[in-house]
Amino acid sequence: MLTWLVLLPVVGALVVMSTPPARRELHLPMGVALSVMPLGLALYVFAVFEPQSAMQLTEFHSWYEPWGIAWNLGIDGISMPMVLLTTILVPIALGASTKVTKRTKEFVVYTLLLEAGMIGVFVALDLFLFFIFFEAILAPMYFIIGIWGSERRVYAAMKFFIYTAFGSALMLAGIIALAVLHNEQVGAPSFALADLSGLALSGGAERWLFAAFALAFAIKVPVFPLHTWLPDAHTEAPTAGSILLAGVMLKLGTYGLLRFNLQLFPEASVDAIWVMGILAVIGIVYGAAVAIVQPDLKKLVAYSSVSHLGFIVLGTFALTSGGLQGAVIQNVNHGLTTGALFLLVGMIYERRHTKEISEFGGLQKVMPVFAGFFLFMIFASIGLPGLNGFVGEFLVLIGSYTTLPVLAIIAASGVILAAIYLLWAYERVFTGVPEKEENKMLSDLSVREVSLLAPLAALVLLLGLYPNILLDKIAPSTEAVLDHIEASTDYQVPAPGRLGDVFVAGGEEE
Amino acid sequence: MITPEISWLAILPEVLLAVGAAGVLLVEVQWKPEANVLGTIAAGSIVFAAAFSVLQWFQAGDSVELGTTGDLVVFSGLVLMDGLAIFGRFALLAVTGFGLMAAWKYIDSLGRRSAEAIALVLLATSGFSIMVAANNLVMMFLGLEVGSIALYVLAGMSRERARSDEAAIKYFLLGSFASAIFIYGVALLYAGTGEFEILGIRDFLAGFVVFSPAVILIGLGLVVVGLGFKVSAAPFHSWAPDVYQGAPAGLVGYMAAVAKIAGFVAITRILLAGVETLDADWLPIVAAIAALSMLVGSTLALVQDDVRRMLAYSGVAHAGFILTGVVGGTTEGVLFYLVVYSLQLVGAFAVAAAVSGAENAESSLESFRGLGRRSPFLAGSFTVLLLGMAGLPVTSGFIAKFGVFTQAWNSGFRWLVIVAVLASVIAFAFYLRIIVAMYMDESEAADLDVPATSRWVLIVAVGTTILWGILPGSLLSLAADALPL
Amino acid sequence: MVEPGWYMGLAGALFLIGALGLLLRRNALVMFMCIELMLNAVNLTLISAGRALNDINGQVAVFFILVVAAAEVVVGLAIIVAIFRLRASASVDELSELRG
Amino acid sequence: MAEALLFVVMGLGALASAVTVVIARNPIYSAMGLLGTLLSVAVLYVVQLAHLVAAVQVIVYAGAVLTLFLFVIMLIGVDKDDKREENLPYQRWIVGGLALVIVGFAAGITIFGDFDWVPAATAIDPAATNGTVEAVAEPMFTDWVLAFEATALLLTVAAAGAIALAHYRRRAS
Amino acid sequence: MVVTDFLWLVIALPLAGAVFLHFFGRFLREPLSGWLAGAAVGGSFAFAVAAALPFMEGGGHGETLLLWEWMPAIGANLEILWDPLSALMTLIVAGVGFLIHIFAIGYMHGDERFHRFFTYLNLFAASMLTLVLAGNYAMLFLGWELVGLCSYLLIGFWYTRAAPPPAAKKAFIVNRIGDFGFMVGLMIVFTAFGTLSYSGIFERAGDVLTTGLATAIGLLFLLGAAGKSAQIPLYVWLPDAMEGPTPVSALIHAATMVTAGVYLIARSAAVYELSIAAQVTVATIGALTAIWAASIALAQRDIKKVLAYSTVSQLGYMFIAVGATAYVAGIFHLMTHAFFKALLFLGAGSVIHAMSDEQDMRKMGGLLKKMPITGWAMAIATLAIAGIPPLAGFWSKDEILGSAFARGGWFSVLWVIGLITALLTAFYMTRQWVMVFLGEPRWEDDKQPHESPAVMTVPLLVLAVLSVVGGLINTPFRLTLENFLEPAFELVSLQHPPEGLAMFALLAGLSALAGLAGAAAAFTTYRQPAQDWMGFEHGFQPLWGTWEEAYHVDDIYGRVIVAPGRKVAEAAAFKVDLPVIDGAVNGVARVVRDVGDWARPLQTGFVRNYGALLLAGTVTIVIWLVAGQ
Repeated sequence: MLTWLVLLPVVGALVVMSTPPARRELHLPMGVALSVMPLGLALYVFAVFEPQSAMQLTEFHSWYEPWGIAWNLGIDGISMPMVLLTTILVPIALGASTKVTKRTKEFVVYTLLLEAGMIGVFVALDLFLFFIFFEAILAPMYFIIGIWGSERRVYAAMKFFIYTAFGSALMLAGIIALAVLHNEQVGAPSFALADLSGLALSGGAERWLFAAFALAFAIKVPVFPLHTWLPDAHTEAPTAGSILLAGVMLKLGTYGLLRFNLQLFPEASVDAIWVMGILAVIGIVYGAAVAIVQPDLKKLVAYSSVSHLGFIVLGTFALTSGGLQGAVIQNVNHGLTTGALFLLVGMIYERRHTKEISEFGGLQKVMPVFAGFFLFMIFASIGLPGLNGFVGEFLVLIGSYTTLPVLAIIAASGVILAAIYLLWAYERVFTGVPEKEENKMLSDLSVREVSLLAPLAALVLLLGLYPNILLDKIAPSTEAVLDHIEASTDYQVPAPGRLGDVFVAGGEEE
Repeated sequence: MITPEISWLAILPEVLLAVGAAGVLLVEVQWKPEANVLGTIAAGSIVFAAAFSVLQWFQAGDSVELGTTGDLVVFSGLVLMDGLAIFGRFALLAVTGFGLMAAWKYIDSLGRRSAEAIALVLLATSGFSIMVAANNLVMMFLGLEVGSIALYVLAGMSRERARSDEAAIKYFLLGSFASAIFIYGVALLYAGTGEFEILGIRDFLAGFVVFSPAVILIGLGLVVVGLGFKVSAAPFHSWAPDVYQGAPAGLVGYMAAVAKIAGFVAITRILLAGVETLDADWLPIVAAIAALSMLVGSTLALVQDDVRRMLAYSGVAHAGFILTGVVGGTTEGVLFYLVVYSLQLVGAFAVAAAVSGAENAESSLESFRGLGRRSPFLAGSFTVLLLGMAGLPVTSGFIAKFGVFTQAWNSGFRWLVIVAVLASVIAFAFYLRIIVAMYMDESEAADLDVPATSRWVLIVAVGTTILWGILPGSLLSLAADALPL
Repeated sequence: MVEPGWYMGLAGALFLIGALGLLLRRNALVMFMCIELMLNAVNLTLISAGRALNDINGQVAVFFILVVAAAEVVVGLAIIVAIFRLRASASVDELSELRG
Repeated sequence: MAEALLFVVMGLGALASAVTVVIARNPIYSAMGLLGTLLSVAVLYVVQLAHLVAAVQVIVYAGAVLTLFLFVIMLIGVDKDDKREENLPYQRWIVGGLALVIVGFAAGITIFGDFDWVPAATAIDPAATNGTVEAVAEPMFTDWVLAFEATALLLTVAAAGAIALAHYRRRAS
Repeated sequence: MVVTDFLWLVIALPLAGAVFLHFFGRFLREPLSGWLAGAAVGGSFAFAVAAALPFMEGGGHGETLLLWEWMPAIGANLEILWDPLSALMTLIVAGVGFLIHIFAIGYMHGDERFHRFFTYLNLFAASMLTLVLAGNYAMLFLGWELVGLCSYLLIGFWYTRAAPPPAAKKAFIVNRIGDFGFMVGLMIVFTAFGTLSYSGIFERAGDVLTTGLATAIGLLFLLGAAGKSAQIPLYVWLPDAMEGPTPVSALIHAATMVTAGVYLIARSAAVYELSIAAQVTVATIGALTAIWAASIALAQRDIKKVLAYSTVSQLGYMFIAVGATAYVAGIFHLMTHAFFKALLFLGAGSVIHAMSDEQDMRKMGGLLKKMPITGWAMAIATLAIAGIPPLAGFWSKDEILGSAFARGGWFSVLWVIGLITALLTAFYMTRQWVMVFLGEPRWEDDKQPHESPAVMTVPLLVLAVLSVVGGLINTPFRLTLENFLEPAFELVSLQHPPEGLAMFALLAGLSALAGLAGAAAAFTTYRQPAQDWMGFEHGFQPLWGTWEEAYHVDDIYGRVIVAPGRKVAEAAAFKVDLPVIDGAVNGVARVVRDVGDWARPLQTGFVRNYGALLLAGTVTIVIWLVAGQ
């Protein structure tokens, strides 16, 4: 099942590749159609997914026995939402790419390969396999930015690739170190997450390994001060690239922190609470502050990502139920809202060929539907309750206050800043009367564009009002992570109010 | 009567190659046929040599199974027929075959001189083939010289260009210098141990406690330098960029690959099979060479404007990566890396040759601009090969790097692994520069034709790069079996 | 009798002179002679070592090195002549177009 | 004693000739220096009972190889003296420094390092290494037969290589 | 089948209205969408009445109805708490909301986004009802933020004009500052209780919370409340919010949304109960805001600005009440204020409508003749807010002041402030009424004032009636409201005005006197010709100017907070992010390249240099090998 989930996009890519280059009008619709298939499969996975802590739908095929590497797949509450998110965003990203007129075929192929890699990252249970996917997806993304991006695309693509490759290089050393340790302790090398999390690590080694993994993921997230590739990459990337970059690729980092750092190095994770928490909070405030004064709409959204992902990191390292659940669901939420925002910015860019905020003004008058979607997503991003952004942020804040009270309070100030930069941007772009001639003649969204945005908006609302559809399935897995940490360290997951659970239960009975 | 100890099977591939070379020369003199006829002869000798190598492989496998490994020491210990030798030989043959195919357009253009070029290629391969099998260090030297001298000449073959001369004389002078250093090292090892044979040296070191082993160490050091030169490890790499740039584009892939294969098999044999007991002495030094190679290679490759020079410096870096595997102490990773890298190298130079044209006019980064449009096939293949060399996952290059890194970490050289991973990040940067030029820059130049032979080479190179990136087991288990005696 | 070590020391000195000569002279021919010097030093080492070890193989090896030297000379001189034809000079310092 | 005398004389001769090779401005003198070294060393071979090798040295080296060198020198022009100035910056300093380091290192290990050229040496038995034709031929054609065959390859390469390099000349001229 | 089982309909009706209008509103002709929206809210009101009937019989305990699970990890579900307090709030919101919907049908006549306006209005109603019906803090926060959203949307409704969008943004952001405090308070609550559910918190508050913790929570909630209810220091958004259409000002920025802060504190009574400090702070903030805003209101020229500051001031009263733990008094005033302030705003709206969007009172005057219904209705409201017995405002304000007096101590000071504020209130309200409705017409010639249509005047009249009789539900003589609300506050001890008729007479007399005095002073002053009262105002310079400029608070905030904040952001973006952080990244890349560029010339192209390097390497290796021995 999961194998097919990973391979379907690859098959799709091959299919597209085999179509004649002359039939360029076919490639994009084919891509969309082919990328809906994994979505269907992912929905099926979602349907059969049991809310329990163990890995599900696992598959194991030894790959090269002497090295202990294996095609080892599985899915749990932490990865399932991510897979779903990926499969949802890819068709939308492709659907938004009608303006990609040169080398459409390659574009579709790269996007589908990217999808396969991203799904692979989330379902891999073998660190070697994980790393393969984690690193391999750099290439298609590199091409997407580098070939179809705007003016400084080469610089941005290069920076993106090298920066993230730098991080993962050290992680590779860490993975090797773990496998070697497993070999020393058990007598056979293994890269399986389950095997490696049982290793006895010395304190020093654990810290170093934690740092190696954390660096790789922190660059990917990106955590302050490793974030500067992100605005460049986003600004230059084509719309689809931005959507997938913000929507999914950044989540590889937060997912990695949660899945690997917490699982493999519980002791070091507990020690790192403060360091990671402080960096996360700096990211929240700093990213927001920098976003306020960005003159470029895409850069603004990019910096808002820095800020929002800070919440996820904070929640992850808060090491509480609320924090972890919030982090996981915020992964999804941020993917949906920021993906949608990039999609929207892309739509206006296609019309006006600029992203400068000062070039716009009064767009609500000429593009009311567009403005409506934009405002909707802005409020989702601000964290308006009832929309999805709030659920994650609120869980994270509430969850992290128990362990990191001061940081949680500072982080909460991020919600003010988010309102400032997003609403100010909205005000400058949309309100007033359109003065520039170009702006007066803009056409509102087409049916195609609305059909791309509508599912995202629906999900934003659904997750905002009924996040339990995911939280139910997330919770057992995040609890398992906490149990693992409790079992392997002195750390006690704080139980807020001590009697809290009893009362929640009581509340439900009434 | 004293009779020499003869084992035909062990040298049959070399003999076939030599016969092929002689045949090519004689046929040329007698009939002056089309180059394709000569090519067929060469191909025949390579294919048969490869076939007998396969036979040797099974023979060697049987001997290992039956415990009669003594049978594999042939010609009174001059050469061996162990897994390492046969694996290396097969790799050499494969590279030779593909190298000739990649260079075919160039060779064809040489006209009457094509016979000499083909003969020299076959002879070089037979020499290096002896080198990888050699147990006796003088024998190794002979093989090395046969191969090297042939390469010096090949570097200077392209007489239409003054640069080719320059490449040839540089290669020749420095190569001879390095050879002299190598053989002086052999002499000192002989003085120190009384043995020319690698296995003999191993037994000597295992059997005696040498109180003042300085002469052995100096000898070992010089031998390592001599071989390090052949594989273009820093700081013995200076020749490589100049020669790669100056020599005929079509042949450089072959020249670089065979020298690397033979050199590394020899290094592996000497260090891991011969003087393993001295590893406390040589490990740090080999590690230092490895680190220096990786850093020098990657950093300098980053600032090159000529693709062949860039590939040369990347070759320096790759020498460092492979040496990392040597430091790791097992042959598996080294051999896997070697095969993977040599095929990529041949493929990459096939592209460079196709872009430069038969007479190797230009291989500047500039000339690769817009290749994605001018020849999607070339650009696509080159991209895969470059990413493979860079070690991006899903290519064999990643598996290869992963293998040598794991081994090095396993043997405790963690700092080296960290240097290696950082160097591979720098390496990404310069491989990507080429890709940028191909896809992200535009050019007005006309579309390019790819010779059919090059096309096949590229298909194989790209195919194996991806195949072994996804299913490395087939080659890895072979490499794991290719143990030195 | 003279200890083999002395011969080998002498050989070492010759090798060093050869190596230094190689680096100091720019005439390709002379550089090449220096390489011959170095090989010669190797031969002397081998013979002396063989003598000290009571091993005739040292002398046998010298033969092969002589052959190598001869073969190198053939090819090397051919290259030098070829270059001279093109540039009317045997100075390697004039061949520095490939660099960087 | 005679051996010591010969060693000193021939050794100094070899060194002096070698230095001549390096410092002579005219390649002819260098060639003569090389000849001197070769002959001196040949004498030292004889002293060490390597008769056949000595003979081959004189015939092959002094006879054939050096003649070849002289041919080429003639071809290039005998009357051209090399200039003495070094035109590569630092080259002499670097080489000088390296030479000093090497000499210092050699002196160091010889004086302080308990250096032994042949640590595995046993009592010398002159008969064992009496390099007559017979004594050398026997191992050469038994144990070393493959190496001997390999020299054929070497010579083929040399021949083919020389032809290949010269071949062009025919066409171009 | 119990009626409360369908309580969700109270929220769902207006929500459905909003959704329907959002998607299909554009297909409806103008008044229809308004009536539809009104009907939805009216339906809610009817339902609420039906559901609240059991409480009328007294002793009605709350019940919680789970809708669905939202964030179970923090005990936050969508659940409705139906108790007297929420019932009363629902009635106010739905009732006043209904009237304002009707009014708006007339007011928004002709607007091209007519249906959109009612979409937002309905959404607001749903949100506000969510807020008051929430069974836990998370859901309350949901409503809390959604009303903020609606406020944003409605203030900025006329987005093509220059002023509304920034005002909307300001409102939202300032509210967010308050929300920040609220959220932090919630974090503490969750940490302390492990849940955000009211049922899990209030009953255990006494056991779980220390005084310090209770104070912290109380103050943080106060910050939130101050944001929403426009108290010092976060009141600045409310005057700007008047840029929205007047029905919005009436509904959101007078009657309902701004009272959410009061509701929050009242709802959290069990927490405030544990901290005297928090109570005192709440009351003090309230008192300061009351007099501060009242003084500003004195000098305003814009008819809506007067009302805005008046609202701020009146909310201050409510804060005094809830701070003094006189929750019933606070809620009582909340209710009466909803009536008369909504009336005032609608009346002002009617005037503005009639004057073709003129808002400057100096350009009005003598309007009573042109629009008598509006004028007299506003007169009633003015008297009510001025605290003239027996109108609604008198009773509620008196109860607050009485409670403060009874509490004694520091609260006596607050009582005095409240009394002075009552005087000022009466003055500026009377000033407004007189300036608008009496005296010489000062409007420009092209204006054609006229009475508004029935759809606008009927709600005015209904509200006028309520402003008159609304106070009677809780007089010292008949404590209907008290009895009604009592069960909701059974966990706390309520502060009451002093017992006894004499005390009542004294206090009521004082406040009535203050009201009468203020009203009389204003009446006599502004009955005079314009230049006279202008002279009067001028006589108070520069104080009057300061008041007129609202103490320059916006300016100060701009200089002290906004401008430096922007500087910091710009410095972060352009002085830190680009040159330092990104510079470091690119710097590393550049260093590697520079090393390469530096090393390139070492590859000189001279073969003898290469040889030297080779020899040097050899020497190094050999020496290392031997020396390592």
